[in-house]
Amino acid sequence: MNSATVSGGIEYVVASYVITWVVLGVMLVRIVGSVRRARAEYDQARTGGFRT
Amino acid sequence: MAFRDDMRRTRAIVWKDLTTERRSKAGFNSVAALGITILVLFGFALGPDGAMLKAAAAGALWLAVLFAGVLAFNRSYQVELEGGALEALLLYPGARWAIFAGKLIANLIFVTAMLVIVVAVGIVLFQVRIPAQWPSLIGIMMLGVIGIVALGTFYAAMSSRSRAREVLLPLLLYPMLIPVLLASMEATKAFLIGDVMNATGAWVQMLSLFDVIFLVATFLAFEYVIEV
Amino acid sequence: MSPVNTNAFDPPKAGPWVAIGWLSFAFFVFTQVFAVMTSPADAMMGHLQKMMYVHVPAAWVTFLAFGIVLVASLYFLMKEDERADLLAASAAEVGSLFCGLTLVLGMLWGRPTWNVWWSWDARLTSTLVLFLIFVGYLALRSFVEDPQRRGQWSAAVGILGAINVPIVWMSVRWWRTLHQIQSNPRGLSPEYLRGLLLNVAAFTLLCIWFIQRRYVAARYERAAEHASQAAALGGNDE
Amino acid sequence: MQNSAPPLSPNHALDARGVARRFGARWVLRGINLQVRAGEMVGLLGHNGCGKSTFMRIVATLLKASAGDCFVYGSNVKTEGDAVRHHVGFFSHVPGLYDDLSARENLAFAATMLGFPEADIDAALERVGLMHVTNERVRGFSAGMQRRLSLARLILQRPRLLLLDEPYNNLDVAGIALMNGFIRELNAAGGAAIVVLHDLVPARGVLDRTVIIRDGRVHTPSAGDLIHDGASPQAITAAAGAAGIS
Repeated sequence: MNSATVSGGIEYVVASYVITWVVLGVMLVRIVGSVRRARAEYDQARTGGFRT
Repeated sequence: MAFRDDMRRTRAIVWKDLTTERRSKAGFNSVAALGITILVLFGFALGPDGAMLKAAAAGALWLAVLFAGVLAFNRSYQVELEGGALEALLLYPGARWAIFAGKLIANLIFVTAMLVIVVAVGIVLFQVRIPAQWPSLIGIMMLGVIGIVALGTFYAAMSSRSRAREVLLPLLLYPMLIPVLLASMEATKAFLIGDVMNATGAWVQMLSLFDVIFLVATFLAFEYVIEV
Repeated sequence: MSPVNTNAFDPPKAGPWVAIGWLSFAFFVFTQVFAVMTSPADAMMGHLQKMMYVHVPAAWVTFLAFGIVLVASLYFLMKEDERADLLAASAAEVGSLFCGLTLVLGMLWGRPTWNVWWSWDARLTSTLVLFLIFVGYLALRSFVEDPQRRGQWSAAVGILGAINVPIVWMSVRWWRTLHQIQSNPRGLSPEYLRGLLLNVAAFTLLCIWFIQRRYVAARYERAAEHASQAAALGGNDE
Repeated sequence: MQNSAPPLSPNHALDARGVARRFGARWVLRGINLQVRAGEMVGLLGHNGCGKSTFMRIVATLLKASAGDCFVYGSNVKTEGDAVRHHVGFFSHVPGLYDDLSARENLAFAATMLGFPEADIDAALERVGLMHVTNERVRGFSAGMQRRLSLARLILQRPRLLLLDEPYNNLDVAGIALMNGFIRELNAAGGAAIVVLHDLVPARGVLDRTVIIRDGRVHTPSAGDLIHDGASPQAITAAAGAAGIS
């Protein structure tokens, strides 16, 4: 905290970007998947398909 | 006078809660014993060093009150759930806040009684010197208890009627209580080991402010929580 | 006379949301690359400054999401429109993920700067408390089946939680001030500000898009439940 | 869904329009339409899980309907709960008593909550035959005694709309007579009652009409399965069978 400059630490920068992108990517995949699933479920229910 | 009717209902609920609690003495005794046990455990965690114990006494006291109090909050609705008494309670006419006020006051008395025991034991165990301004300390403790009980009574209304009530109440309640606990601990600490920062007044003001905010919020929201 | 609100049973309306999703992601990639490429190494923090372009936007959208939970919860209690409850739940789910991300990024930033993974400063601590409130909110939802009860209870928890966040921040800051380890935030020079604002905009778009998709999924689930009921028991006089 | 028209008249004890309720994905009530006039005694029949109890809880303001409107003496159950609770007395499956209070204390608590004088408590206890245990804790009571104590609370309250959910459970012959006497008394005073039953026999001579609930709706009986009061148990069983109630 008192150090005048922080020279290194590039690995922390890389890590934070990697984590951010991975988290957002996983969110994207999961959310798109959940919309697809729910939509398919709805279509099936509407056409009278049996659902447990 | 609708307000007077509701006050009468509040008194009836307080009387009813305290009477049932008094008749099952095991309830209060075990909750108080748990509070003491937690203090003892804190003693072991902090070591036998007197100065260390004194420094941590305020925090340990409040956490013991909190952990034991959580049991009291769930118990307070447990009485209502046995035999469907809550159903009958909700069927009586009158404002919903009267029910909350009744439960809150009963819990307040219950937790205060427990606090007296826990503090008495804590003073001995943690080698605390009773400060000269002890009446103010009692005031601070009451402010802290009001905050804890208001939120505890509110969240227990939900958790006690859901699955997994043992986990849910602490999970919902503890994060909400952080400001109240922080202010209570710091103010108590300032009294017990000396007010180095001269900040007690500010903590007490904050604590009062939190109490007012949370009391207003819980009173307003209780209707939505107890109905349905 | 409360008009009956059964809107939540209809399937959600279609919109250009797939296109908006692609655009949001493209914009996000652009702003990230742009900000990293254009910002010079900071005099004091070196390259660590670049973490600002993920950390600050993530923190911002966390609070945005919780703001949506607050507004949707209030709306639900006033109007009893189940769609508001579903929106609040979607915002809470997305918000909790961004909140977790913010915490991890905060720790990654704290380690090289302060040499500790965690410092009990007001922002970090209140973000952690916010995360715990999110977790409690979502746990409550998963433990209550009845939608009416779940809606009212989680709305109450959401509103009180939202009230609590500034209070936590205030009390932790005051607590830290007493212990004299508060770091002084510096003003931000304009060369960084542009990249930051662009990234905040991109994160906001992404967050809203995520919440919207999650909400659409929840609406489809509702509509599916309703449709399967109608199919199984032969018509419903809704 | 019907438009939410104004209530028929404040004299209608109950006016339910399209009352529906779901639990999770399951619609337990799918639109109940039921009007009960003041002074009318209505029985509700239906097999287990058909939504009778759910409907009663909605009328008693203990549950919120997912859809539809319901009025008790002109007050909306959803938005004017307090007014409705002044009229409604609910006798449910659960006794709703405090185990650690005595019989008298339970009634005293109820009287305070209801805003009625405690002076009537002794009369109510006398009437349900619990005078010998007034100061004993409810914890030691049998199920039947607890039912009688719950009935004493209703006697204190004298509601204008009585909701009885399987009231004869755990009651002996004397208890059933007591219950029927109380229902008739309220009826004579102009009150209405809705009684959920799985067996019509104990309620003979009490009900004006019987409504069958099936699949969460009021089942309109055809001429063949009309149940009229005073029918023989065999006829009732046959009619119930025809209506799909086992």
